[in-house]
Amino acid sequence: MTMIFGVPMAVFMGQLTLGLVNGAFYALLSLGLAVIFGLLKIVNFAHGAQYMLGAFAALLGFRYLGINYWLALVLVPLVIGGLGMLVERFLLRRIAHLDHLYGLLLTFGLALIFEGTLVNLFGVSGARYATPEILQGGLNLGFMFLPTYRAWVLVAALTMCLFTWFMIERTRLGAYLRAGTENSQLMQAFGVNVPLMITLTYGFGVGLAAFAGVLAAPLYPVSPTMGSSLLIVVFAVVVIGGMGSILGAILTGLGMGIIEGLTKVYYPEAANTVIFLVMILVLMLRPAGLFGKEA
Amino acid sequence: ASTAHADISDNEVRIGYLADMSGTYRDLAGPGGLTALEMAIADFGGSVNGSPIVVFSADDRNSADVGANTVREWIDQRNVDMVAGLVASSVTIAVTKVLEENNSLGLVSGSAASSVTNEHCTPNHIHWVYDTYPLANGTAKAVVEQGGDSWFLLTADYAFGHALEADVTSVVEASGGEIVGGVRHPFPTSDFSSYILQAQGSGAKIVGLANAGADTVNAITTASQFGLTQSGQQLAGLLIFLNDVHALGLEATQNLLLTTGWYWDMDDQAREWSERYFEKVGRMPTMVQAGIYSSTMHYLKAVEAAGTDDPEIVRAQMAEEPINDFFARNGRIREDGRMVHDMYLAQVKTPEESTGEWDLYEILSTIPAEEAYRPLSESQCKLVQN
Amino acid sequence: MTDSHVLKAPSVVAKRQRRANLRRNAFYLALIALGLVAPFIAYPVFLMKILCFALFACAFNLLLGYAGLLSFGHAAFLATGGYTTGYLLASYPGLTPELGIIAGTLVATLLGVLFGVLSIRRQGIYFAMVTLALAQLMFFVFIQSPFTGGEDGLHGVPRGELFGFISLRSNMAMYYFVFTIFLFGYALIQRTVHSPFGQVLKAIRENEPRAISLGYNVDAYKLVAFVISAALAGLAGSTKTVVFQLASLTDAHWHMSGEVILMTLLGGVGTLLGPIMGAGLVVSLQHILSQSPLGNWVSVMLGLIFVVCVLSFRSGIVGELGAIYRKNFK
Amino acid sequence: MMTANAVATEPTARYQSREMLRVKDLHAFYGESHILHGVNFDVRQGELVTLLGRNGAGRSTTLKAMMNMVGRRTGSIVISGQETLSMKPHHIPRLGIGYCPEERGIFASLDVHENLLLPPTVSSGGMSLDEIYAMFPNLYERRKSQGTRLSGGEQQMLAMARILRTGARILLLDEITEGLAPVIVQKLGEVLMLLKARGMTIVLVEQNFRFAAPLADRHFVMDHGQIVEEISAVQLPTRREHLNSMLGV
Amino acid sequence: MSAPTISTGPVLETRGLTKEFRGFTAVDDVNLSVQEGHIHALIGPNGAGKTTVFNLLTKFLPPTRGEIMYRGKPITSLKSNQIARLGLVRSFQISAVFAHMTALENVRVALQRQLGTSFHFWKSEKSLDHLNERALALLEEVGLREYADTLTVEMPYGRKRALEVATTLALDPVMMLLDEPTQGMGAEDVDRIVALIKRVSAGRTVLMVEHNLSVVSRLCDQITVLARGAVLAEGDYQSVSNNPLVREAYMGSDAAEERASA
Ligand SMILES: Nc1ncnc2c1ncn2[C@@H]1O[C@H](COP(=O)(O)OP(=O)(O)OP(=O)(O)O)[C@@H](O)[C@H]1O
Ligand SMILES: Nc1ncnc2c1ncn2[C@@H]1O[C@H](COP(=O)(O)OP(=O)(O)OP(=O)(O)O)[C@@H](O)[C@H]1O
Ligand SMILES: [Mg+2]
Ligand SMILES: [Mg+2]
Repeated sequence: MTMIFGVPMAVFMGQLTLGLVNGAFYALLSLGLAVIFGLLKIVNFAHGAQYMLGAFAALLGFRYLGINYWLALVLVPLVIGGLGMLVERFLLRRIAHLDHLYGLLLTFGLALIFEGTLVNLFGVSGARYATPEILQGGLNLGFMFLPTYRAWVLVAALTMCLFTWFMIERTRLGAYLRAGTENSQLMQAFGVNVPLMITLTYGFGVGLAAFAGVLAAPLYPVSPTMGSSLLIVVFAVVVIGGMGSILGAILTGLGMGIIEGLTKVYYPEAANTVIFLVMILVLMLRPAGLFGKEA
Repeated sequence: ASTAHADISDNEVRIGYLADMSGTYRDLAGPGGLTALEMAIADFGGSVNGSPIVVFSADDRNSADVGANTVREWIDQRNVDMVAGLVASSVTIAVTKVLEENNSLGLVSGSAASSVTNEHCTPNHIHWVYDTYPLANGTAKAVVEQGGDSWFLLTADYAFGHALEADVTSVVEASGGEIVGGVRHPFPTSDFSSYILQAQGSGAKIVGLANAGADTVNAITTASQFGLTQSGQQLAGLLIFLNDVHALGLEATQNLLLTTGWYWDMDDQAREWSERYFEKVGRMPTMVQAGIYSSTMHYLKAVEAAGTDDPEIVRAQMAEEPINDFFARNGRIREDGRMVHDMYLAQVKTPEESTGEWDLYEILSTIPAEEAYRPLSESQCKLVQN
Repeated sequence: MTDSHVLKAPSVVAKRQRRANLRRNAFYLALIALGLVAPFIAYPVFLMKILCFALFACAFNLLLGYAGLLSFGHAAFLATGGYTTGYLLASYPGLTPELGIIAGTLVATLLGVLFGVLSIRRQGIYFAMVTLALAQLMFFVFIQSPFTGGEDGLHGVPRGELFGFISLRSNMAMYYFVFTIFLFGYALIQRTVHSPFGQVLKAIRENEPRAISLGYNVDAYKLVAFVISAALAGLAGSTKTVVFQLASLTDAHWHMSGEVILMTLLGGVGTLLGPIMGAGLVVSLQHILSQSPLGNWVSVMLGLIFVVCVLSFRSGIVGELGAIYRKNFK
Repeated sequence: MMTANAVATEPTARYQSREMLRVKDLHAFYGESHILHGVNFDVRQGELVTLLGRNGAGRSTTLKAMMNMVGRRTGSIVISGQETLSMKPHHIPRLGIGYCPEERGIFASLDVHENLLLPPTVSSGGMSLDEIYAMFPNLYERRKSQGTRLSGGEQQMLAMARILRTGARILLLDEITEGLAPVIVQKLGEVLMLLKARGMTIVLVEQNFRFAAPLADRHFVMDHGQIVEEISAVQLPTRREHLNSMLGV
Repeated sequence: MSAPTISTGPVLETRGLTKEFRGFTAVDDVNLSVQEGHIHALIGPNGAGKTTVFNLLTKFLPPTRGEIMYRGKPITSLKSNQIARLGLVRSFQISAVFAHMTALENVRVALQRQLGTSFHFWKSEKSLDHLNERALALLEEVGLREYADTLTVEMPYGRKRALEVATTLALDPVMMLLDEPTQGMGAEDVDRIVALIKRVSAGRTVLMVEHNLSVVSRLCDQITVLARGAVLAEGDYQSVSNNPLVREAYMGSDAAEERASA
């Protein structure tokens, strides 16, 4: 069969496809992070944990309340997002005026708390979450067998990304948010209720993470540590894309998925590292990331 | 008794339980292991020749230096006589170095690396439950014999994975199979889809998992999502434990072949103990948790018999006695510190076959103690003359 | 022009400063005394761990607190120092510990130069991320290269004889050696901060373009600060390895870079004592909790404490104390 | 306020017209430092008053205090009949106030056009975009470029222009001529006249007395966080010397 | 490539200096020539490109095209800090001070540079104390003596500008580039600064951007008017202020009044 760079065409295509799927995941997660950082300048270290909470909420909701996948896809982001708002309202707001580092520290602390608690409650070996019937089985793309669910993840994630991008880059609300984060005092002097806006935004960002969590539940074992391993990669994605650039986060997410996918074929040992290599190269050439505005 | 008393340091037998209490291996040993240890002490009567048995426990958080420091402090500050548990190989190796330096004693139950009693062996620790050699051997041999003669290996890219990979490769080739391909994935990896795809591309009959813990779990999950088994390939888990299978569910793991040192349901003795354990913990014991009980019990008996908790004497005494309890059959402690005992080839039941949450394995055959482990003739251990 | 503070005659201020200096010196003497008697009260190895991390945190704080640079890759220097020293001492039995430590520190310093050159031009979070990325590459190197023992780590490092004749096998001897190293490192930082160089650093932190327009090559200054910090972090790592006789990936993992940030923030950024307090607190916590029945709740406890600290002792323990102090004595 | 609209356009009606703004015994603090020590003044519908004074006299702080942008405040600030001391910052502008800060506060993350559209309209009757662009052609030219990339003066124009859109009836303007070319300053003078004619109430903090003099109905001179002098336009010719001495000219 | 120049000639010269921002030309083929010892004003409507010219001269922005000559030698390729070391020191339009340092320290940081010990992280701060005297003198000069130990944040705006001038002076520059030194100042501050600039310009060259025409008329020997990035007119105050183009583009009708008041 035809070979590309020394691997069978089929495998190559397969890797591209899978890369795209994972990419969509990164995109969704880094999007939430970008929204929160870009708009609130909060380095949300709890993002991984909130993603994990999303997955757990779906799992437990199913176990104890019989909430099915589709319902979870809607409810969980709302619930966890709501939780996020509480966090913002009662914790983050109190340190908003301080150096952003403190936000990082606080969310990091929260991450430890969430994770540690769940570890003690459920252990770490991770539980399974059944794939909904409709999405079971797979599609034969000719060059590979693609589980239907992964195809769905791709679609769902991208839709969500585009929606968010539009909300923030193309609407008046978005403009308020961007301005509010730059000089909230002045925005208030214009009559905008900035605190409320910030709470909602944080909630939304967290909601995105939770949404990703629910999407992930059927893919990976649902375990308290599922988030922390992902967090740092997602950070890298946001940075490469250019902090606060929504579009950057999305495109970079997809791109990194693909690059990582190919690395897994040509130099698998470096699969977890390649993204950092990319990050260094990018920041060497474009100090504010691929899509970031230079200050 | 007072004479015997004299030889028990500070008139207490002090045992330190060091394990990953909160991380990846929590369910393998963790708090359950501590319970098993306490059961052993209780069953033994709580004291040796009138000297009470005291337990300290700590979480090594899978970090070599946390582990080593904890043990160093136990020895410096509390004169701990024996350290039990010991899971992550990196921690174990670090700890055993400390034990050797301070001439103390360690009973390793959790670690997988066969190097623990090979290049890293010391006169101060005993490796109790299992190691990679029999796991790889048992499984690989059996699989090849059943016709699975072409292999693709998914290897965790670190020392331990490499060792496992080497073991398997030699066994597979020795028994007439061949390795048609493989990939070394970073440790840890959460998404295996790409590797599974490569495995599918390789056309090998068997996909061997030369990794552990979460990696194995993730690999198996992904494999089932990509219909690996449907497409005629079979998985061989080289290092998979009861808690993994339990977590993964039979749907994903059915028919998986694996080698184990013990299974709670393997006979009446085992069942009887496991029921008691279940009462306390609410989960069935893993082989590691059972091994912790077994090794502790053997240790206490030796202390009693020797009338002292002096490590060297106790170590010798333990080696004297063959081990035959609910856990180990035909067990004996070799000079390299390896406790060899019968191992078992098991197959994961299908959901249909399974009668309960914990009814997971079917034992296919027994691998005799003397064949199971790496022969001393191949040993690089400094304690072995050859 | 009017406000009360404006009318203060410089001399008054000067006097107050002098008094403050006196008080500070007395305070330091007290601390040193404490350091000297400590091993008779507490477990030396534990104290040494605190000292190593305290030095590490101080090194980090020099960068964050006084050059305004948040490095998220300092673990790389800790680990590089550790591995180098560990490897040398383990494989060349003749080598004395102090030489091993010096070697480790040097290598870390070189790495610092390399990292610095690559990252120093980046601003804020981007700087943090470049350093993180570089550190991750180092992690990869460590995990791949055989001499580190990969996952298993590097074990059996001999403590050896200091200068070839003082045995460090006894914890006491080791402790005083470590304490000396710590004092050296701390004094160096202390001096750096209150040096002409320190003044320029401060200026740069306050207003970079202005500093440039005054003719300062700001990147060079940042780089020097970065390298000093890296060197001291390396020193901490090397020392740690000699103390615990092992080097492992834990020191290279990004969690370690995170931990040092936590220590520093907890203690108080830009305060000279803060990092020490922070390190002490974090290390003790992990230590105490991991041995208590609450063992499994270590991370939860730590998390709680961080949250509480951020909410109630914003400027870190030392910062808070300082504030209280100013309130009552001004 | 709409009702007042009609009245105000009739200049002579000004002095009988109702009070828009009354500041009584206003104290303000930045953390520890006590900046305003009991400021008292009032502004009537359609009036333009200036706050003069040396640097650091507390004029900007007075405006900030009215917008609830300083640390702590005591006293009373009544805006078109409502006590605002206890109001949340974002409710105050909705009383029809537009604030143009000393440091301009142009948003880097928005382009000029977005900056212009940013402040929510607080009432109808604001200027249209075309009017504004006609008034400040530079801004039209640069409308696509990032807000903070504008020249110092352009930023000043933008800061002024954007509050004209909101339909605010009370304008608090801090040093709006700062760094502007004489032509523009002249233009701004005309603009203020126009706004006055439209019955807007304006508080103007100025250093450039020559600019302020012909526009203002009354001048308040501040020093050390207090109003030390009130001079009406009528008295101005006679009091000029005195005023100059106070301003240290 | 550098043209020969006589020592009494221009200190600073630009040839076809141009700066484009994504298509928009902020500075358009400017040939500037500042004579030794002059106080040279750069005026022009807002957005004319004055600050940008400053940024180009001090290399805070790289020119798109054109050359910059200092004493006849091209300095187009130097870095900002190297320019400063040549003795070309700038101030900023939006005031630039070290906010959390005292006024004294602000000035001292500038003085410190010539010491050449600025990299000595092993020396004590005290090694700088002998600079205090000079620093206080400079503060005295700009009337900030009593602010010596005040943190700069707490100083009123006008005072910050004065402090900035003092800091610039500390470098004993050959040439000072002042971007709107009197901006946002009360009348009495303005006069102080004007007097100050007059005083310190002795033996120095000054290039300043200024909107306050009375200041310009009082101080400047030579004036260059920029409009839309290009040079609109050059000459002394009289000729420039009478130039109808300039009146139309910049001064407006009350320029006469301005001049009168000067
Ligand atoms: N954020 C702040 N923190 C502490 N003090 C401040 C702050 N802002 C201003 N001040 C002080 O308040 C006093 C008044 O400042 P304000 O800005 O109101 O002066 P002003 O009259 O506007 O003069 P100008 O704006 O021309 O400097 C000054 O002495 C200044 O030092
Ligand atoms: N970084 C930049 N990117 C894009 N455009 C810029 C940038 N900097 C300046 N400009 C544009 O270049 C033109 C000249 O700006 P400059 O700051 O030099 O004006 P100026 O003469 O200083 O005006 P002012 O007197 O108001 O300060 C302005 O139209 C401005 O919008
Ligand atoms: Mg002001
Ligand atoms: Mg300008």
